[in-house]
Amino acid sequence: MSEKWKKVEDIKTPPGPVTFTMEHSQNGYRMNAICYSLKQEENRKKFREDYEQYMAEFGLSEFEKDLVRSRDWLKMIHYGVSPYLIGKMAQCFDLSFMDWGAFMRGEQAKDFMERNIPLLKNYNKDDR
Amino acid sequence: MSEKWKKVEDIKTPPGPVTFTMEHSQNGYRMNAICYSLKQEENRKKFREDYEQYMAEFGLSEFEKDLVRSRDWLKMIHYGVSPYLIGKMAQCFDLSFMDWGAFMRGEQAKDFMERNIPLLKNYNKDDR
Amino acid sequence: MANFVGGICTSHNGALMHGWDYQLREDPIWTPLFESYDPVRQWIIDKKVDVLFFVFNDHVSNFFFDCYPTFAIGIAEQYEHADEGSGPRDLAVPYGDVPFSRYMADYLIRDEFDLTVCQEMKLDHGIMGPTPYMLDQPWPVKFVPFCVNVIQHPIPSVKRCWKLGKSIRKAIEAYPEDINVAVVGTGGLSHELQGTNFGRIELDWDNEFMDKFEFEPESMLDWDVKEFMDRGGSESAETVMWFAMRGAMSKKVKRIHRNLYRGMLTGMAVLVFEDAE
Amino acid sequence: MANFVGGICTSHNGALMHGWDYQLREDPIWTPLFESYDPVRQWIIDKKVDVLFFVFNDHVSNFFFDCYPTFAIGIAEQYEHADEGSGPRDLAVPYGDVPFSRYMADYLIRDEFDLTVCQEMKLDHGIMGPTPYMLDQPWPVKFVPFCVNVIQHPIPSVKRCWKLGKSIRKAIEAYPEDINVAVVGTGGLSHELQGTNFGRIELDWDNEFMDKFEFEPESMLDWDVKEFMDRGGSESAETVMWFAMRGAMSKKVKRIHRNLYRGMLTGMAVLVFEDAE
Ligand SMILES: [Fe+3]
Ligand SMILES: [Fe+3]
Repeated sequence: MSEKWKKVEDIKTPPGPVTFTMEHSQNGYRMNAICYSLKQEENRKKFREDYEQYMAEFGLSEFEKDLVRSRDWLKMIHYGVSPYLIGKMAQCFDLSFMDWGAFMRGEQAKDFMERNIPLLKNYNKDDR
Repeated sequence: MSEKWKKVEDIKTPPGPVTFTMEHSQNGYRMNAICYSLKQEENRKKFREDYEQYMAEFGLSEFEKDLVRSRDWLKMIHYGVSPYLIGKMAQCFDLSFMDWGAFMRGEQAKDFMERNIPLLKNYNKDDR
Repeated sequence: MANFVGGICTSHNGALMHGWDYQLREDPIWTPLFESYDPVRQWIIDKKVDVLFFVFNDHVSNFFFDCYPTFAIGIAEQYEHADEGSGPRDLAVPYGDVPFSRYMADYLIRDEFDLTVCQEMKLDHGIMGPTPYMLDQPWPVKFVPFCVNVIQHPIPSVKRCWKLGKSIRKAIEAYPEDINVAVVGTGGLSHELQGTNFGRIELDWDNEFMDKFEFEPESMLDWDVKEFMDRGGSESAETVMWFAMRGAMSKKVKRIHRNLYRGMLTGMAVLVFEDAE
Repeated sequence: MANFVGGICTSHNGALMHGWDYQLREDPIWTPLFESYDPVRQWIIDKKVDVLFFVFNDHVSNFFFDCYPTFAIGIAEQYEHADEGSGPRDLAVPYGDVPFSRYMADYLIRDEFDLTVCQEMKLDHGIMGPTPYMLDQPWPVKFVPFCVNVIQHPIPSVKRCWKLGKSIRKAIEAYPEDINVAVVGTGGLSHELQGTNFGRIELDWDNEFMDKFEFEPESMLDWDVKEFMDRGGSESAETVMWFAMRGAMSKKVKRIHRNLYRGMLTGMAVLVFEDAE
């Protein structure tokens, strides 16, 4: 998979859902690993302070570093990063789950939420 | 299980085989963990240099420390230490697999081996 | 002998963590969600439940892809709370029932389920999302966490989880101690987190699914997981875990409670069933 | 389509590591043991084997009891050698066949085997004991390691491993690439390492077992693991792994090779079968 892409721009992002398979998992392994390391507060602190340094210490490839630098969460999903792990990294960039999710839709979290908040309610047959 | 035993001497060692069950595994968990840590050379080095210090850093209970100090490998087996993990610790006391194994039989490795070496050969129907 | 008292299914998600940790019950948007769990809490009290057997999934909080189990059971004395980004949550310690969980692991392995047996497991919102809504603290029950891979495909099929449920039921009823056990399936319902349709929710399907799940679960046993993902979004694959609960129950069930709430990213449902037969 | 060429069973133990690492072929005590693997090496060459699918067990070298899988498959590009006390051994790097191992994991999970999927796995003497005897280096084949818990009881039953073998066989024959695959079961035969009978060996049972294993394996499918442990010592529980190999084969087999050697602590056997039907 990774060989298909020389540059982050090469990662295709067709519309629709992505199913995270073993193949994705293997392709995105090191990216997933760096995100997974952020489940520890001390690592989050280091990452927040200097993520370039953190990536270098983690031994990411230039391609992978560019993928982080790009903050292109949609490409990361297509590359093979698990959404739960993306969440851990996005948080260290002060982005909420909604922020990076709305990014994949091509919109701002604020707009997505404003549209959805009025819909938050029970939705049983009797409630309608 | 552990509550049955206040002192190492209390561990019963009836003759015959021991089957390592989940219950053994949970009972011997911390003992197994300290042995497992010895799969790394740096830890083996530390253990060899000062195993009292190593046990203290590992946070073993006094009972568990006594169990290590006792070098009573048969009691360890009955307590819930895996034979494969015992091997890793015994090695750090310069004891071979045969040494701690023969100990369980109540004999010296040398005697066990001398008795067995002449038997080492093919044992097919035609070979007899 | 142990007594199987019934089953619970519930969604789990980050919103449930948020709503609890910020104590949003009085916020009118959150009130119906909190209230939807009140009958569950009461039922657990009424039934004098001793142990909840949770069929849930981890969100790469405890397990990593170096070694990712399809089915993993916890047999520990107590569990830690996972750090999902803001430190471990301020919730009561979940205690296990060691002899019972060991017994369940033993029974299920002998019944040809290839379990990974865990003496340590950190629990994330897959269990701890909904639990504070349906249980007071300190927790009045013991926990058995049974973790299912629903993240790295292929995941276990609906039918495999259904069979698991049947085996769980048999196991509970053969347990020699006099305890009350309920089975909880977590996850779902509709949601999609990966790709351009992030935030997709399918509430009509969620209601239809809950009807089928109650009255004719067997009609879905041969469905590929993809069928659920097509209908309810990529992450509704989690629904397979509900089938472990349903498989543990009788063909006909008595519905004690059911609610569907439209969350920001998830169709959030909660169900309580007892055997009808 | 992939071609199933046959099966190998072999003991694994520390002695095999020792004999290889000290290059003891010329030592008259060791010569028959080394020679017993020569026909295996030749068979692997003759059959142009591309991949060996190893059903083996880890000896707490890679997995620990915090999280102990019943069945774990490796899908990695390459594997490291475990450090079993004297540093990693000086052996060639074992490479995996990534697409094939991924395919096998996928197939087996869909066929209701609840695998733990591993992207990293350190291999110990459970595989690397016998391999240098039966393969030249650098290894002329790719490795798929399939790890079975035979250490922390309950372990999977004979029947479960037999069914696993059947599924492995179906999977291999449905694989779209033109590769030659053999299945290897490791472990056994008689030995006992825990307790006062350390060193117990039962050679007559080992020969009887190999007869039954060849001609009437199904007569043992309902045996409890304990039956093997009673007959062959506590660690002969490992024999369940042989049944994955046997289950992958036809009812009648053609025996290519068979040998039993009396080791210091283990009845050490090696077998090669092809389908007879
Ligand atoms: Fe989830
Ligand atoms: Fe072994």
